[in-house]
Parts: sequence; C-alpha cells; structure tokens
Amino acid sequence: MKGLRQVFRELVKDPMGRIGLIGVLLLILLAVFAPLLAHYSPEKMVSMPKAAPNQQFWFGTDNYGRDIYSRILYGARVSLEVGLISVGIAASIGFILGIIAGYFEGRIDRIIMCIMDILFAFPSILLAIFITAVLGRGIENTMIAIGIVNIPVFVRTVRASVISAKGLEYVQNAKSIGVKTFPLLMRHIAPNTIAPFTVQATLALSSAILTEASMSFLGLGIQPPDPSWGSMLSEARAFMEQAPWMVIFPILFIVITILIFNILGDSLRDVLDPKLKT
Amino acid sequence: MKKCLILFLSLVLVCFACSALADNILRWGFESDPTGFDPHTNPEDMSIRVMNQLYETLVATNPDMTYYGRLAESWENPDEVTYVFHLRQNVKFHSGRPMTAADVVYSFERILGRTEAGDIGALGSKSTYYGDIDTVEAVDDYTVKFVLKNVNAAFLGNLSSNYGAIVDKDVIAANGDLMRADGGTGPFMLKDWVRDNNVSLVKFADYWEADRVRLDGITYYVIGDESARLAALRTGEIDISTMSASNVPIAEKDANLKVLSYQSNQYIALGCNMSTPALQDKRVRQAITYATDREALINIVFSGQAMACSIVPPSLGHWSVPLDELDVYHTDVEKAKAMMEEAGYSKTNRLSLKVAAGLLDAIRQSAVVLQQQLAEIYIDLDIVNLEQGEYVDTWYKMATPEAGFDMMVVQDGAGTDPNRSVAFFFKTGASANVFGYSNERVDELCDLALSTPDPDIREGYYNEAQKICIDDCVKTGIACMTMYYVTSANLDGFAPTAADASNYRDMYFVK
Amino acid sequence: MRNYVIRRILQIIPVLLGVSILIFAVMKLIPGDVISGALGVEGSPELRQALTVKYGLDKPYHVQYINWILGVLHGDFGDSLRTSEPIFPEMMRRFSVTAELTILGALISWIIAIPLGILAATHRNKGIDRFVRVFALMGVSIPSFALSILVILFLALVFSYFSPLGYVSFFENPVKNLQIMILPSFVLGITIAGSIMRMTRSSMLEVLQQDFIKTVRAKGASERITIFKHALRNAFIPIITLIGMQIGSLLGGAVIIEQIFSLPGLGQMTLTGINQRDYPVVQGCVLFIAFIYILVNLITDLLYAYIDPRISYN
Amino acid sequence: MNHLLEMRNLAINLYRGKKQPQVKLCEGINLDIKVRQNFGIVGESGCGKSITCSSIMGLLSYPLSVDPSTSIRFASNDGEVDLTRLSASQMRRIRGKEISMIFQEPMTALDPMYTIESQINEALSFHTSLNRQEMHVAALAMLEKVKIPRPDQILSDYPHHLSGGMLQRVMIAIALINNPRLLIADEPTTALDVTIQAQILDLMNELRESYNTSVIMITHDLGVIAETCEMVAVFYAGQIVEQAEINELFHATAHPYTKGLLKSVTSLGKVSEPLYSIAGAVPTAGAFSKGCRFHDRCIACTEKCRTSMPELTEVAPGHLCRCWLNQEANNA
Repeated sequence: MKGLRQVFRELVKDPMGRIGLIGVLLLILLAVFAPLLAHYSPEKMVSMPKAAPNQQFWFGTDNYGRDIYSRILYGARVSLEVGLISVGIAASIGFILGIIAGYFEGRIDRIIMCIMDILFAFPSILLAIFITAVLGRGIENTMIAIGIVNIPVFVRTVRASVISAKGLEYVQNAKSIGVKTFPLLMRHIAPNTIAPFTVQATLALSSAILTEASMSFLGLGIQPPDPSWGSMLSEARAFMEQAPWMVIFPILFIVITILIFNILGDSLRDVLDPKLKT
Repeated sequence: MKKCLILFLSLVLVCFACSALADNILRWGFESDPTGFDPHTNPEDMSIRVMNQLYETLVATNPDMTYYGRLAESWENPDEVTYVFHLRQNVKFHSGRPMTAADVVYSFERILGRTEAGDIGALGSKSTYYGDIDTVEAVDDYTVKFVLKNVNAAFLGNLSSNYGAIVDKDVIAANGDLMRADGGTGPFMLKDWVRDNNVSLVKFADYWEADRVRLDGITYYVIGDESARLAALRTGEIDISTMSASNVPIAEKDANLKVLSYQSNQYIALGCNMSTPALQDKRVRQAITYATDREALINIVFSGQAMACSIVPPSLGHWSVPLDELDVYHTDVEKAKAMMEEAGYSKTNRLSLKVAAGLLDAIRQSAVVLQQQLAEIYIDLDIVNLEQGEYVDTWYKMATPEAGFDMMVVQDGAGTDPNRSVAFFFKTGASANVFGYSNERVDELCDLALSTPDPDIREGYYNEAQKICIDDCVKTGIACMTMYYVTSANLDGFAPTAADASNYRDMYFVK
Repeated sequence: MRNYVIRRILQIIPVLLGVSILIFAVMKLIPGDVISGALGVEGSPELRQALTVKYGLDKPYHVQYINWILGVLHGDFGDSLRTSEPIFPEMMRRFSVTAELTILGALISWIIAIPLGILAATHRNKGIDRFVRVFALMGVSIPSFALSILVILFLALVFSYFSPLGYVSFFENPVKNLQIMILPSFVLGITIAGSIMRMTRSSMLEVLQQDFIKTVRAKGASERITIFKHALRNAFIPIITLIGMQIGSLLGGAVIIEQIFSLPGLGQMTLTGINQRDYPVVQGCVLFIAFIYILVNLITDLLYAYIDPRISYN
Repeated sequence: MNHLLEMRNLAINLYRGKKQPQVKLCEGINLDIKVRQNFGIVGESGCGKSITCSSIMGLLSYPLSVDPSTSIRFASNDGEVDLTRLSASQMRRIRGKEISMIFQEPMTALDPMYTIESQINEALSFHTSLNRQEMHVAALAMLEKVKIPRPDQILSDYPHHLSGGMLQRVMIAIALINNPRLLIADEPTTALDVTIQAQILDLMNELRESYNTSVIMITHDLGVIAETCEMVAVFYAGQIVEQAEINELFHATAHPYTKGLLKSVTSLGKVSEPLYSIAGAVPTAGAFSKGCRFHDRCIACTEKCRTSMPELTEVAPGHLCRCWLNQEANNA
C-alpha cells in the first residue's frame, strides 16, 4: 500500500501526471471561483448578440448577447458538480455493493452481480437517456441518471479487489484469530480496494462529464438557463458559421476537461496499480 | 492490408465523386418532421406545408386579400346566409376518381362531425370556422349549396383555409383518417414518408391545371439544424428552405442563393393557462405584459427583422390597433414590479411558472429571452422545449391543468381576416382559444361583427374586442416576424405572401 | 465447444429477463400513465376506461408484464400512441439504419485503430508510437457530437462539402447510401478508435514480450508471421472483449450521431419517442437495443472461444 | 575456421533514453564453440547468460542491442558468416535451421492458440518445402524421438493440454527437427520437477549424440553442467570470470566466485551440510565499480580489486580466469 504522500510524489514525478494534476486543480479553481472570475451573470443578456471575442467579452457573446466566457466558467461548475455528485452516488453505492458481493459471495453475490449485469446490458448513454425520460429533465435527475449508469463498474472493481484481498495471508490470519466481520472489512479488506477504486473514480469522472455534455446536447440534461457546455454547443450549432466562437469554446473546454481527467486517471493507474497498465 | 486500404479509399472517393444528380425535383429543407397529413385535424406547420400541395379548397386568397375560385369555378350569394358553388368539372382525386359535389358535402360533414366517425376533433368544427354551417347539400354533381345559421362575413375567408380542404372519402374509409394517407386533389401526390427523414411528393399527372405545374415532384428533407440547412442550400443539396433573419446575411452573400421575404401574419405570443391560480390574477398577467421588452427580444431573436405586435399583427393593416394605443404594451418594468408586489410577490417570494416552448428557433429563443426579462419581476420560468407533436397536443390542453404547463410560448397565424385573428383565438369555446379565455363582451362583439357586412362598423366591433382581449393579457402578442425563404438562384416562380406562402404550383428551375 | 455455446446462451436468459423486468418496472414509474399520454383533455371517463381495458392496464402488474413479454416474443411490441401503428415493423426499418451505421463505424474504427495499434507496439517509443498515443488519448476524450460538429464545420467551410440528404437503404442505392453514411460512420468510428488503439497497442506489447514469441522467432519466422499469425491472434482476446463492449458505445453514440446527421435510425426513434412521450415506443426501442447489445456480447464471447482454444476447455 | 562459433568481444548495450548514456550489460565476451562440443554457461540470474545467447540468435530487441564492435562468426552450411552482419532475412534462414533454441519455461514457450502439430510444422515450413503430409510424418517421427507417448494424439492437442515435461520435449522436438548445427538451451530444466529434469537431460544427451549437434547449455545449476558439458564458462555481472574444461574447473577452481558456486552445490541431489550461499547480490548494470565486479562479495578482496579490473588470463592451458589473485600468483 502506498501512502498518500508517496502517491502524490510519484504522480508529480510523471510529466503526464503533473499535467493532469495541475489541469484538474485549475479546473476546480475555475469552477469554485467562477462568481469572482466571471465578468457577468451567465444568464444576463449584456450585449448585442453574437459579438466576436474582444477585450470586454473574451470569448465573445452568444446569440442572446450573453457573455460566453462567464457562461463557460459557470458551465465548468455545472460539469464538475454533475461529475462529482454522480460519481459520488455511483462510487458510494458501488463500493457498498461491491464489498458485500465480494465478501459474502454465495447467493447475495449472485443477486447483486446479476443486477449489475442487467445494468451493464444497456449502452450507457441509452440507459442515462432512458432514466431521464422517466425521471424528467433537469440537473438533479441528470446526476441521478449518470450515477445509476456508473454503479456497475464500481461494483465490479471493488468486488474483484475484495475477492483478491480475501486470499491475502494477513486477512486469512486476521480471520482465523477471530476478528469480527465489520472490522475485518473496514480495517483489512477495504484498504486494498482503494487503489483500483480511485483510478476507477477518476476515469468515471471523465465519462460522467462526457455523458452530461452529450445529454445536455440532446436537450435531455441541464435545462436553460443553467449554462452547460453541452447545451451551449447545441444552441451554438445553428450559428457556427457566423459565430464560430460559440462552438469553439465549449468544445475546447469539454475536450480539455475530459482529456485532463483521462490523463490523470491514466497516470494514477500507473502509480497505484501498475498491473492494470495498458 | 495495403490492398484493403487502397480499395477502401477508392470506394470512398467514388462515393464522394458521383453525387446523385437531381432532376426536376424541388428539394425542401424542413425544420422538423411533419406529424401527419390530415388537413382537417392537423394544424402543425410542417405538415401544413405538405398538405397545401396535396389538398385544395373551394376558394383561395389573392395577395390583396380578395378571393378567387380554386376547386369552385364560381360562386353566387343569393342571400346573406346562402352560398352556391359551381365546381370545376375536370378535377380528379389522386386516386383518379373525379371530384364531385358529394365529396364537398362529405368533407364538410366530416369536419362538422356529422359522418359515422362522429366528432374527429376537426380544427374547423367550431363556430368561428364552419360551425355555423346549417346545411351542405349537393344540388347536382357539380353544384354545392351551403346554408349558414347566421350571417358570417368571414365565410369565404374561412373556406380558403386548408381546414376546409376537400378530401376523398374512399381514402378515409380505407385508412381511418388521412394522417398517413393522401386523399387530395392537389398538384402533387404523396409518394413516400420516411419518418424523421423525408417526405416525397410527385406531380399529379391528372391535376386539373397540370400544364401549370412545372416541377416533377417535391422532396422535403428534415434537417433540424438551421446551419445544416444553410450549408445544404449552399452546396446545392436542397433548393429551398425557410431561414431565420440571423442567417439571411450569409445567404445574401452567396451568388448561388436568393432570398425571398415577406411580412407574415405569424406572430410569437405568450399565453397563460387560465387554470393556473396565480395567473388568474389579472395583475400578474398585466405585469408580465408590462415587463416584456419587445424591442430587445426582436433584436436578439430576429436580428431586428420583426415588428412588435399585439394579437392582431400589423400585416392585417387597418384591422390592427396600433401598439401606441395599447397601454400594456409600453414596457415598464418598474410598474410591472409594483403590480407583482401588489399581488404579493417579492424578491423572496418569487413566482415559479412552467413554460412550454417548442423546437422552432423563434419560439425556443423567445422563451429564453422572456425568461430573462421576467426574472426581473420575481418570476422564474422553467422552460421545456416540446417536440412538434407534443407541442401541438399541449397547445390543445393549455386551458387545463393536464397540460402540465402554466404558460406557453406560441407561434400563431393571424390569418387574413380579423374573424380569424380575434374570434378564432379569443371567443369562448373557439377552436384556437386554447388558453381558456372567456369574456362575454368579446363573444358578443365577435358575433356582432360577423353578422355585420359594413366594414367600418365591423372594424369598430373588432377594435373594441381586440382592446378587451389585449387588456386582459391572457395572451400577450410579442413579435410578428418577417419570414425568409432562401432558394437556389435558379428557382423561379415562387412569390410568398402573407396570404399564401406555400403555393409551389408555379415554381420552376431556370436551366 | 458445443456445451460452451449452450451454456453461454443459457446464461443470457436471466439477463434478458432482468432487462425486460427493469424496463417494464421503470415504465410503470413514469408519472402519469400511458392512457393520459394517449388521450387528450377530451378523454371522457368512459373512453379512459375503454382504453384501460384495451391496453390491459386493469390487470395486475405481473399479468401485464407477461402479456407484454409474450407479445414481444411474437414480435408484437404494441402500437405507437402517436401514429397508432405497430411498433415492430417501424423498429426493424429503423434498426437497419442503426445497424449499418454501427457496423460501418466499427469497421472504420478497426481499420484505423488496429493497424495503428500494431504499428505503435512494433515501433515502441518511435514517432509513430507517440503519434498513436496522442491520437488515442484525443480520440477517447473528444465527444462524438463535438467531433461531428467540427467535421461538418470544417468540410462545409473548406470544401463546401455537405453530407447528402434523404436516407436510402443500401439495397436501394448503394452509392448514395454510402455517401450518406460515410461521414457519420467515420465520426462514430473515430470516437471509439482511440480506446481500441490503446488496447491493441498495450495488448500487442504484452504479447510481444511473451516467451512464445521468442520461440516463434527462434524457429526462423518472418516478422509478418510473428506479428500477424502469433502476436495478433493472442492480442486479439482483450481487443475482442473491448470491441464487444464498444458496440454498446457505438449503439449509444448512434443516438447522438443520428440526431446530428438526421438519420432515421433506432436512436432517433427512441429520442422522438421520449420527446413525444410515446411510451410504448420508448419501451420497445430500449428493450430492443439492450437485446442487440446482449446478443453482440454473446457473439463476442463465442468468438473469443473460437479464437482461444483454452476458453471452451475450462 | 576451427570452431563452429567464434564470438569476439561481445558487448550488449542498454538504451535508456536520449538523455542518459547507454549502459553495457555485457562486455568483452569471447566464446569459441567447437563442432559437437557441449558448452556450458553458468552464473546467477541477471549476469548476462541469456542475453548473450539471444545475441547469437539475433533476438535482442529494444532497448537492448549488440554493440557494433562485436563479431560472432558462425560456420554455417553455406560457409562462414558473421551473425552480427547478416540481414534480417539471412538471419531468419539460420534461425531454427542451423541454430535452435530451447527456453526455460515450457509452459509459456508455445503459442497457446495453435496445436502442437501446427507449431512443429511451422519450424519445417520455414526451412523446407515439405507438403502437409510429409510434415505430418516428420513431426510424428520427431515426437517419437523425443519419447512422447501417443504422438499422433499429442499432435492435435493444444499446449494447455500438456504438462511441463511434455512441453519441453515438444520444444526439443521443434528445436531439433531441422537438424541444427548448434542448439542453445536456456535453462531447459529449471522450471521442471527434479525427476523430469533428469529425464530431459538424459534425452538431450542422447539426441545430441545422434544428431551431432553442438550445444550451449545455459544454467545456474553446476550440477546440470557436470552432467552434460565438456567446457564451461562462468559468467558474472556481464563478464566471463572463468572458463575451463569441466574437470579442470571442478578440480582446479581458480576464481573465488566459482568456488562459491561450487561450495553451494556440493554434489547433485545430495545435501550434506547446511547450504552455503554467497553473501550479497549481483551488482546492477550501470552501477559497476571500476575494479573487479565481484570485489564486494569476495572473501579474498584486496585494495587492488577495488580500484582496477583484472583481465581474463590463462592460468593453466585452456583455463582462463579473471582475478588478481591468480594473475599475481602466475606473475610471481
């Protein structure tokens, strides 16, 4: 088990890890300080529509005369919020189910894994769309939908590492000297799941952000006036020729964000779990 | 491996190289998929554009708002409530069967719910359209007599609407309705409808005015994206499409394209569901109207290419009461705020309303601008953009809680006659009075106007009714837009007007 | 081998059952029932009652479910609330578009990804390898809709090229069909090419380090035989697993691509169904897509067994 | 040329990126293999035995490479060639035909995807023009020679159906089927059970006789060397530290390292006293000292050993050793 500090050190040593770490940090700062950094309210129509990028409107304005730069910043908030909360939902449920399935095996394991197989039987974006169709649109429902979609990967990851941890000698020893189930799980087994779990969480974040953007693009995710990169892009599509900045900036930020999380996830995997290296 | 790659690349090249050469087929770019082609029941815009080619009416409107015979060769008016139409004798349905007086009778019986099918929910069934037809009968094979219950000055105008199209009863008998079938007499026949993709029409060889029709067919392609439609126009993939004002400058720069425009009778309005308690308060409705900044909205949504309007747009000329005379249409946010406060709302006690909007850019974008403008007066709008079919369904339900919406942004056609723009939309129980408006005086005035042939007195009645409706603010007019068509430069013979914007009979390609 | 095939087929039955129960249960959660969707305001209580009986909604849930499933097994997915037409034939028509898009997308992604992945592995740390790694990372990170927009914008601005309109089936007019499908398939293919490329590269690298590759070389095999006959076949196993899973991304991605390129596929039918609250359509499409996905994964598993003699042995 | 193979000044480079200098994993290795000689190479793991043999086969791959100063001359059927100068296709004609190799891990040395027959056939098809039927006959005969029971059934089996011992027999069959002049066996028995080990060694001895093949036997096990070899080279940290005929080496051991090795295995299969082990570990490449590479583990280390590297010198006829002790003894 590597300590947090060592993981961090190794991550910083790897140039890609450094890029990922700094990128994510910057992104979080942008999102947290969006109200300070933004020049205008993201919903306010402050200028003539479709103004080209200039000193006042760094990324130009959209077809409603709203400041794209401010909307991008607030959009980062929405993206990260949706990403973190939906992965949070998926990770916590997935963690509990994974531990239960991996530790107890037998029937309960089969039931949980069967449900996961069923969830896995849907293409993920389709499942997310289906769930929002039922729950209704809007930010909370988008989070829930993406959360549910991501549960199975966490269950599988955690279950696999629990099963391999159970075979470890010291866990066997602890068990044989009569350590109770819960402390055994928490103290001896759970720590073994952390590495693959963290890697999975980082990669799930990037896919959650991508799913959110796709759904908002289809008009099923975040609803106006909340700024979301996906919905900004879907709006901008009609004006891409007259106002390419309306298209370029959201795409740029979507791609960079997903890229950064992928880079961080890859380097984390190399550091934490060299076995998984691809 | 290498061979495979070369093979693949050459295949791709071949595909790109030989693009299909279109013959004399007009290719249209549609904003959304039509919902069906029953002219009596479907008011949806895309469908109407198709139905106007499939079906015809007894009379049609000239650009100066006078009428000429289409399926009727001539008509006479022996007394104020009787109309006798002499039909053309060479008209055939697309099935090849000649159209006779019996078909006209059937069509109107169907509209009025007097056939075996019962009430089919026809758009023209209410008194504002054909509801006051007392009897329709075939005098002989080519003569039809209509007797009205009371005098209706708008009767001819109503007949020119596709809601009164003449349909083939055999086709209805075979298909149940006309949503996916074609029972018309028009210049083009329905050939194929690939859902979400295209509708293709072919020229009807036995059309009564076949010599006049120079196109071999029309294919409507569904291209949701306006930018994609514009690109398709520029690359010659399609020949014609509507275009919003914001994209017109690009089209104008392109020598291969031509821009046609006309001041339409289409207007954007915001309607209140009268079953929502908060909106039953007139102060709230008026505050909404006061808070609406039409100029700002027009700048954003229509690039300035539209006119602020009430519920009777300026294209109706003297029938329309000028906006200056209408106090509620003078934007006054402070006054609106005060009224909201009076009604009990404040910064902390805001009013949340669910608004239905549509996928059409004008509707969707207007909703966003209104959302922003109304935020100032403590109103939070929650916008849901409805797909075309659901939009129409919701529109019908907007007077009831079942609609699920408190307000709706609509794009309505004011027609060519105040009967349509006032009575059709505001008279109690009228077909298009979807928001549940009801005012006894308005009903009375509409009836009076209809039975008054004298235009000046009629105008007086309509003006009074108009002002009452406007003051009640159940439906607030916002903007009446200039409509644009962008066509390829070699397309000729098309002159859209507010009266008739979808007459493609005379179109042709300049070789 | 035969036993293995039978066992795998038996294994998907509970999953299929579970998927159908899940879809059925979720559809029952929808606020406002199907009848309200079908009826306008004018729905009188009598009419409502009549429709309730007609759709069998008065029966207990499990009976409704069994009726639905029995119908589905006979290819009867019910009627659309909007068009009142049976859903299944429309679904099949739509599926042919989605299937073509998905298959072409998959082919394009393989044509791009697998050779490049192999090249990267055999030229480790050289220029081509670096290019492939960057390309793959970008491919994984660019959403299909963003790529579509960029491609459309680029082709329109630079080459004034626009994908032809009006879908025609391949059998009707193969040239026009390919002209229409090539761009969307290409975009779809690129979006999954990244991960396949990465998998090919890492899997090839792993295999190339194994002892038996040395044996093959020691026998005097040429590089071509070493790479294609031995390394690639071994490396294919994880690649095939990934490809099977990617079919899910393709089917899902098709929903978006069909929307952008106006293709009348299953994804667009699903979305339209959702927008129109045409619940039987949504229910049918989602079940059908899930079914296809499960089927594809079954086929991958069987292919797996076909390629790897060790699988069916265990 | 007197020898089947003459290796001169073999050096193997490890590439560690643009910024860092290359490291030599092996250097200055000279080997002479006579026709029909059994040559043993012994040493701990990581001392460069395997890569030395791989470089004969031309099978080193990135980041390893043979230094250009090296020459490996080989008396092939078509005359004398320098293996390091051959083109890839020329080298392929030698590999598997004139020089074959057997590896340590029989379980992983065969491609799991193909049958035994197709893997044996491959070796034939690369170098002969036999048709399928002839190849089948040849493969069957070869399996019989390596004493595999039920050979026709085994031919259609996949590697995962067979045990390690059987697989190693298959490997030997593949290696010998083209009647090579030189067989390199890289720890052929290490991964096997002791009883199987003996069987395999016996088989190899037997076949070598009948095939007139020279063998290079790489092992860390002096017992194996004693059973099979005539000449032995002892490797340590990328160098030859001692080379002699088998009897000379066992009875007149010169190098302290060899002594240590011998001490740790008194005799094959018999452990009479607590196992001796040499303290410390082999230094890693790039961290070699200027002096003798064994000095920090050597019980007889002197100041000179720390600072300068001894040469490989003849301490007795045909007996080479790289140690200051012997050189001084000789000089003195």
